[in-house]
Amino acid sequence: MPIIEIVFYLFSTIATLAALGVITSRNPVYSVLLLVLTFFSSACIWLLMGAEFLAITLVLVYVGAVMVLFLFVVMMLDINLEKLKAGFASYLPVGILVALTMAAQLFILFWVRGTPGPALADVAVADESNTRLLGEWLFTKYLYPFEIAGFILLVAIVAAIMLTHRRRPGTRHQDPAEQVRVRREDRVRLVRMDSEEN
Amino acid sequence: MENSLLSLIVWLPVLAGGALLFLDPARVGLARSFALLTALLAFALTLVAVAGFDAGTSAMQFEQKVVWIAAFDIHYHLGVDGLSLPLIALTALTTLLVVIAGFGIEDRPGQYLGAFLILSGLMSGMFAALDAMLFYVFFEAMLVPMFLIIGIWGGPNRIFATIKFFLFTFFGSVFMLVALIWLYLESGSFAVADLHAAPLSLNAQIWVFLAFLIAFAVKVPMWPVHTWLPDAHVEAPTGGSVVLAAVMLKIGGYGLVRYSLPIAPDGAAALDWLVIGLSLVAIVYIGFVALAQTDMKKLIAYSSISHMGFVTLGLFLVFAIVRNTGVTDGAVLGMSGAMVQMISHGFISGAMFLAVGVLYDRVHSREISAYGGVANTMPWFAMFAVFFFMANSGLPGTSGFVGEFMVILAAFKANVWFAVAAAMTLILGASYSLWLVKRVFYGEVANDNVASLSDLNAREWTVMVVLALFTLGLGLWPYPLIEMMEPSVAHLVDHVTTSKIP
Amino acid sequence: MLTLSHFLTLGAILFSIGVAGIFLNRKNIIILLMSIELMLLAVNMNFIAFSRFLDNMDGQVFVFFILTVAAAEAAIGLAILVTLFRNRSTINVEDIEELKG
Amino acid sequence: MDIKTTLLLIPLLPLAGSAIAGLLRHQVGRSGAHWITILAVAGSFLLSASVALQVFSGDWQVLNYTVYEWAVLDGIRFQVGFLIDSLTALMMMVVTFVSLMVHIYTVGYMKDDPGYQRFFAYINLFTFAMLMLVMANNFLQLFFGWEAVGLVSYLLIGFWFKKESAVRANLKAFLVNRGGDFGLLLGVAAVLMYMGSLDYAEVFAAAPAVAGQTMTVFGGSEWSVMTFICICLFIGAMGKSAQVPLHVWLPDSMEGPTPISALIHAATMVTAGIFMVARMSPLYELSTTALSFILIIGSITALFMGLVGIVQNDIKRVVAYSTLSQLGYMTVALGASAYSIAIFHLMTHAFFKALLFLGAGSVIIAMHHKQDMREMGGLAKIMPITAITAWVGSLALIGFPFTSGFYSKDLIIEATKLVDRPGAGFAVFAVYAGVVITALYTFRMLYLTFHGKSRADAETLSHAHESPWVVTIPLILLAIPSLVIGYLTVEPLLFGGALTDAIRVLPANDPLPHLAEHFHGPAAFALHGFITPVFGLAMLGVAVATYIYLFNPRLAETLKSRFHGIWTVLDRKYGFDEFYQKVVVGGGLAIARVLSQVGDRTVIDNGLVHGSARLVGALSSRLRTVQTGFLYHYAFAMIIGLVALVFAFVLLRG
Amino acid sequence: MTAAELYLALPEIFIATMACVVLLADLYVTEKRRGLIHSLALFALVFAAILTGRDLVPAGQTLMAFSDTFVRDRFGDVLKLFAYITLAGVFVYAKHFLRSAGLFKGEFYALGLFALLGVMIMVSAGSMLTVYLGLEMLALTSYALVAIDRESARGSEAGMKYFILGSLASGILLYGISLVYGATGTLQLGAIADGMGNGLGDNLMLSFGLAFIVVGIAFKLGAVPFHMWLPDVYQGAPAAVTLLIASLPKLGYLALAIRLLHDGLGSLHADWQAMLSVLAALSMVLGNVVAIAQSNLKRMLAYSTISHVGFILLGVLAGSAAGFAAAMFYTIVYALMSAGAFAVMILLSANGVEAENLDDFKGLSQRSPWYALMMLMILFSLAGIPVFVGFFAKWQVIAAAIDAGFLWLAILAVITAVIGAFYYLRVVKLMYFDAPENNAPISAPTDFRAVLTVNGLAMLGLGVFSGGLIGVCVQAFS
Repeated sequence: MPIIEIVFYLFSTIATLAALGVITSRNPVYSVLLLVLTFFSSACIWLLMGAEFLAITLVLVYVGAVMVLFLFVVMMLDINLEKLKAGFASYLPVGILVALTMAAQLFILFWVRGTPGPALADVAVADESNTRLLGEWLFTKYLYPFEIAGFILLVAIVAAIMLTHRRRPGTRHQDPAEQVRVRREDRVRLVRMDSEEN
Repeated sequence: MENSLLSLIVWLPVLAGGALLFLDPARVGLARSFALLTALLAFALTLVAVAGFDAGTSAMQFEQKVVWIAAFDIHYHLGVDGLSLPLIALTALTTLLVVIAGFGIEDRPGQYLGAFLILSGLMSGMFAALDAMLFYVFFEAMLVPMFLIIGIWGGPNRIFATIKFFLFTFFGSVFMLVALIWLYLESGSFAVADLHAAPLSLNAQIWVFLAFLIAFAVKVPMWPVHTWLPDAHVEAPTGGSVVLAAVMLKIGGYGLVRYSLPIAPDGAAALDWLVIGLSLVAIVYIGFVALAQTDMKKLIAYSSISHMGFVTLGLFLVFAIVRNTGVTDGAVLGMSGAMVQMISHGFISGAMFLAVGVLYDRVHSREISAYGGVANTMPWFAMFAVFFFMANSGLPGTSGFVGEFMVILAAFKANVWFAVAAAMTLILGASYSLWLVKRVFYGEVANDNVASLSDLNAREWTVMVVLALFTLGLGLWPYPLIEMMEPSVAHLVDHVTTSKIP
Repeated sequence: MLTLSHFLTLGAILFSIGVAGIFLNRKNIIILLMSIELMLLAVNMNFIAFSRFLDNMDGQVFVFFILTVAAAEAAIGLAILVTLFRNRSTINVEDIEELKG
Repeated sequence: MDIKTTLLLIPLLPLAGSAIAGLLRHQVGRSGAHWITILAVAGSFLLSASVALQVFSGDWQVLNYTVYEWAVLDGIRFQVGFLIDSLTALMMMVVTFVSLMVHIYTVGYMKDDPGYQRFFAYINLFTFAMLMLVMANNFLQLFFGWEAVGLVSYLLIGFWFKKESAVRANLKAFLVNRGGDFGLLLGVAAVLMYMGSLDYAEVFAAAPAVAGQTMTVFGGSEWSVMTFICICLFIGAMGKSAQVPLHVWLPDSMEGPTPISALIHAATMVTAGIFMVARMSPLYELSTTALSFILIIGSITALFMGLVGIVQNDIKRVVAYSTLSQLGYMTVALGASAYSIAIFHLMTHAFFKALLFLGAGSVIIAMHHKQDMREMGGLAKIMPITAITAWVGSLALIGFPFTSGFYSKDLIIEATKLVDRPGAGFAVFAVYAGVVITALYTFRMLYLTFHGKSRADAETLSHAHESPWVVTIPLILLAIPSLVIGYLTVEPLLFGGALTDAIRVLPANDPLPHLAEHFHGPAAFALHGFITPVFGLAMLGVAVATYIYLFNPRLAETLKSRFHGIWTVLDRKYGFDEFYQKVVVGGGLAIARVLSQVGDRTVIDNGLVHGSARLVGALSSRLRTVQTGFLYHYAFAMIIGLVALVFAFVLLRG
Repeated sequence: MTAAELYLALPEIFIATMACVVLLADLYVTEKRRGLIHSLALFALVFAAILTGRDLVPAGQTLMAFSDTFVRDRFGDVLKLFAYITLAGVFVYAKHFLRSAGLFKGEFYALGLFALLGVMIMVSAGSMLTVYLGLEMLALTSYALVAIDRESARGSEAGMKYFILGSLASGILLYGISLVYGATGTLQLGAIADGMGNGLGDNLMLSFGLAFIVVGIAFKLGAVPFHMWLPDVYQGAPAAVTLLIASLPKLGYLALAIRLLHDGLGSLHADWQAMLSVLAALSMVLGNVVAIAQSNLKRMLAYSTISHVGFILLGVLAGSAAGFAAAMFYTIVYALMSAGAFAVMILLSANGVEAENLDDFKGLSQRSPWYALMMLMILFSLAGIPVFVGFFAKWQVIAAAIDAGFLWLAILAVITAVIGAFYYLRVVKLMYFDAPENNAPISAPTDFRAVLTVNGLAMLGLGVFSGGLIGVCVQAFS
């Protein structure tokens, strides 16, 4: 079996198990870490497919930023674990059945009714830096979506701040509106002092 | 084809009524005189139409046609023939009387009268509409004012009654909507004339006919979809009952004449046994049911159902007659009888409900047992009441006789037993009508309420006299009315007896 | 040898696990958020696989955007989670059922 | 003034009178009311008289014309029109004359009644309606008059609407009559269908053609159309003319004021049925079946109703039952194709029966509206005129030779003997037996009322006195024709063929020729009458009555107890009333309640209508519980949806 | 990229800019002078309307830009115009409520405008990528808005539910998109339709993708069985937000459906027609039936929304120009109707306490006859009683369904309409036949009253003169 396949099976097994762990583990901290593992192994598989840039992004952006954010929240909301009942839904069997059905349907699509498709090796790829291509496309063909994405991030920022940013009484903070509107009288008080005779 | 007379008849009351809704509640006097003026004007306009009507033709007259929804080539298309004009006149007359009778209302009188004016306008529009979609719009829209009238000014159990009324009739009509749309997709037009002309397979006709039948049977109402009527009548204010009985029920009959029969003649021919059967059930079964009522309004309501049985019977005799005798002789007789019956029932049932209203205003009870010996304290009222109940039991010389007589004569041509069953009404009608008269008006003064009754006031006199004159007039000389209808009826008979199956 | 279907299958499995995570899980909501991330990951897997086998960049571009949006989504999701926790002082899925019927 | 105006005025005068007296009752006042109405009737009487003179003068062309067209459609002409021939003229005379008498009589009889004007308005209206009926030249108008007289009769029986018995009686009368009209209407419908017109002339013309036709009525059975028509029409006549079994309303109708008993329930309205059948003679002649049916019904009525008369104590009821029995005689005559004799008896009966009723009324006035004969007796001394006129009437009633009743009744009996159609034998027996019975109850009434010693209490007796002239004059004026009218008119009317322009009889059926053979002038006929068995039977009846009720009153009681069974049957009037009350009315109401409660309320309304509503409601509250509020349920639903979609629409199709 | 392309996207660009302007301006105004923000937002909408309306794309023409990721056609322009109108109304209605509820923040307006932007992007999306981004922009703003009241437990619960389920849905949608991409090898809707681009997958993969996409759309619209988020979110969100998410997004989601299903996967019409027919049936039945049992107006309207979605789907599944026109007409009308209904609810809610219980409507006709009448017309319009505009919407979609051969669906539709009429009538009953419980005077700023009046009268006006709007919609697809 060629090395490439061993790599694929290895990482996909890890990814799968880790994913299962994510949704089953009692402790959210573990979940986060397992999720990181999933991402990492998927990134490796992406590398197999020559999507270096995205693989890197996945690790950097996700593992580096998003997951940290998750962890941060998990820590911030000091959830007392014992309160979280570790049970799955009582209809667990049915649920699993449904999930499996869905998987089965897709399996039918990919293997039974559909063709496995060409082998990875046989499909030629333009020997051009995947990163460079991506960059080009983003700023030409997909400029408009790119701008939109920007706004989406803006929305996210606004929303996040609006939802979480509370003014606790007593905390010091600037109010730009006030600073702008400030007038001389508010700040400086002129006190006439009579010069002392003598 | 621009003649705005009909538009005037339709929209004048609607707009005036709309204005009344927002009149300052304090200005009761103004509201009344304004409403009365409008009603008079509307009635006068219908008289103009009647005067200008050419009774020699079955063609539509006073037509007006304006594009309404271009995308589906739906037109605002009005026009009348011998079938619709009398009903429009009836509508205007009834409204006038209801307005006069409505002067007694204390609670929000302006809005009360306004609602009735709007209602009358919508009903006239429904009768005059020559575009199926326009018809349907009016057909449905008039539920709204009636819903409010019963709900706001009705009796103790009004809410149940009015919601039942609304949903029941709405339920019936939606199937008609589906049928209409289907017909539009088939024939590419909503114009009534085109629908009449459109050829349809027998199967299609049967389904279309059934769809229409549900809608109109509920309105008529035919057994067994009649149970909304007693409730609605009992709870409705007097004016509501009057309009309901005098005009709204006619809409069902009119619909059968204008839509069911001509659009699906072969379907009708295939299913006439159903309609005739239900009509006879209505006449006999409901006649018995009326006998058992203890509530005056309920009794009259059931009597209305039973009398409307003659309408549906008369309309559908044509096929049976052709089957039995091979010729259409008698079909026109039956159909005209049905039409006359509609008009006549308008007068009589209206009058009877007004009569009950007269008592209800004084004693606030509709129970027969609450009365007795009313004739002692209200001799004149008793006279009118006995007259109208006699008319209701089909006394010759009153309008109540004309339609039933014609229909029974025609029924005999179709089948002896139809006639026998229909003639049962001679006995049943007289039984429940006169038994009520006996219990309410005759005998010793039953209680203090009755003892303290005061006879009709001027307003009530007016209403009663007018209705009595119309009832008597139509009974003694129906010729003008029949003359007005005959060309249209004859044309309809020809139309329905020629197959539309391609 | 590795074919397209292998990668798609992996995607499918991850996707199913993500979905299952959402409707099987009765513990805290953060795990639901992670399940969503799993689903998106699966989708990305698909896109990259297709893009690779089609030799067509569109898929990868799409993935790029998905990553972006997913980040934004996560931010907002966590923000809502925080407010929820402040109001309810719980993020137990089973306790969040005031609105029903 | 030309004839048509005259004819138009004849009915319209009373109508106008009634309108004025009724609607302007306060303006015209009591005297105004009776003057207006009496003048109106007098007017139409005189006019009818003039018309009658012309008609019977000999050279008279039957006048048949349309007054106005009621409606024309579908090739049928519905009209209001007059057919003036001997029959009509005769009826007009009778109606207006009796009506006039009754009007005058009423002035006295109703003197103290609060509803004075109303009463005059009613009887005037009645005169109008009756005239419209007899003058009709088509079935529509016939039906109109038919129901209109019914209406007035309803109003008049219930005139004292405070009396429970009165309002019961008038409802009963109207409904029973409606039962008859039910048949009449079907008959009319059949006429229209098979003869294509409602106009008498056209119908009679078309009749022979139809005679052969048959129609299917009950399932397969074939009926002769003519029989169907005739029997349907006769059912109507049974209602109006109170033939068994539709007779039950007539005795009760005595609840009304006496004048109308005389006018409506003796002289005129009740004879409408007889008139109608006579009018339709061209049709009836074509159906032997119908004629025997009529014959049998008539004889039953004549015999059994007379029997009931014997046991009645209410003076008016006795007269009422005698009316029933006399109507039976007329019907028998009709059944024997002796239409003209029937009409003849109708006329004579109108006079003497009106006389008897008014006489009874006069007695009732004297007795302060007590009507029980057991509390009377010996009144002859107090009120001679009434007594004498009553005697006259009674003699006429039992058919004492030379009286008007003799001619008509004797001829009916003779005619019946000539008949040879099913039921004839029984008819003959009935009419003979009837004679005895008639004599019996008539004289019983006379004796109990006017002779023997008085059984009334002193108080009543002290006030009892002869009635005022407004009462007695009509009595006298009616007594005269009761005596002589038969003698005068029998020859011209029957054997002179005065009625032949109206009444058509198949030569084969016609009894008159045979009768004519034995008829040699009224006097001879009367003298011969003394030696007929009929006379003997009558005298037998008289003798029995005289023995029991004049000389040996106690015997009545002993007989009553001896034949208690029979007596009860008679007293209960063969249980017809119970039958109607329990079976028809009770049954009807029972059906009504069941249909109303079970059929309408429970099954249709609660079951179907509200049931479906409840169903939706239940469904609604069931379904909303699916919305548990749990995230994972929501998600689960979505995934199931997804899987289902894929399965149903992708895998199964693809 | 040329100036012409930018010019085509001018309205989007302008709205985006204004959203930012609002954000910034909000920093520099005091609590009292927040009104400025409101006016600013309204101005943005008006001006955007001018920009779009000034050069409407001629009917039947389609303009592409940004290498076909952006489409502009008459259908889109009309939808955008009505989106402006709806949002303007929403802002006016919302202000009154936000003030009294103490939620009167600039963010509301900013996010509102961003939501609009999302709608606009979706409406004129030429590629599955733009569709997705527009969708997410709209979705994320909606999540945030639902939870805007930070102190409200219900608000954040609703937000959380909406977020989780929404993300699940967009995950499913994305998976579908990925399959379609794989099958066709392109993201361009036009290209997919033309079958250009040499894909890997067969038709089966395409229809798999379709199923996933349909689920995504169904969720966004709120069709059964993907509707369950809807009642909870409507109820949990503050009235102003419910008002917003009940009206504006529907326009976008209609576009989403038409763009993806028709512009993109038109070739699979038969497949998605069958799927939608089932969803439509379920939605109409369940929505109308369950609404009867509701005592909370917001929930009732939520279920009524579900049923209306069923009706809209009737038009969509027809797949014909007439069908889309009907669906469009219905959606526009529905947006106006629901906006009006929630507006009356806001009108009744005194100082921040939402009048979300049906009983709060008791005796409204006595308390304020005029607004009772407006609500009456809105309700009858929702119930689909002629001559109110709702009826014309209903019969058009029914006609489309029948034309497409779905007679059974049409009959089911009208029957459910009757069932539905019941709960609307119940509100009318409360307003007109019952006595008022509290007689607190009903006060609202003039602009609010004016807009509500227009909104209510529109139910009648658009009905009586329905020819115009119907014409517009039909033209949009000619």
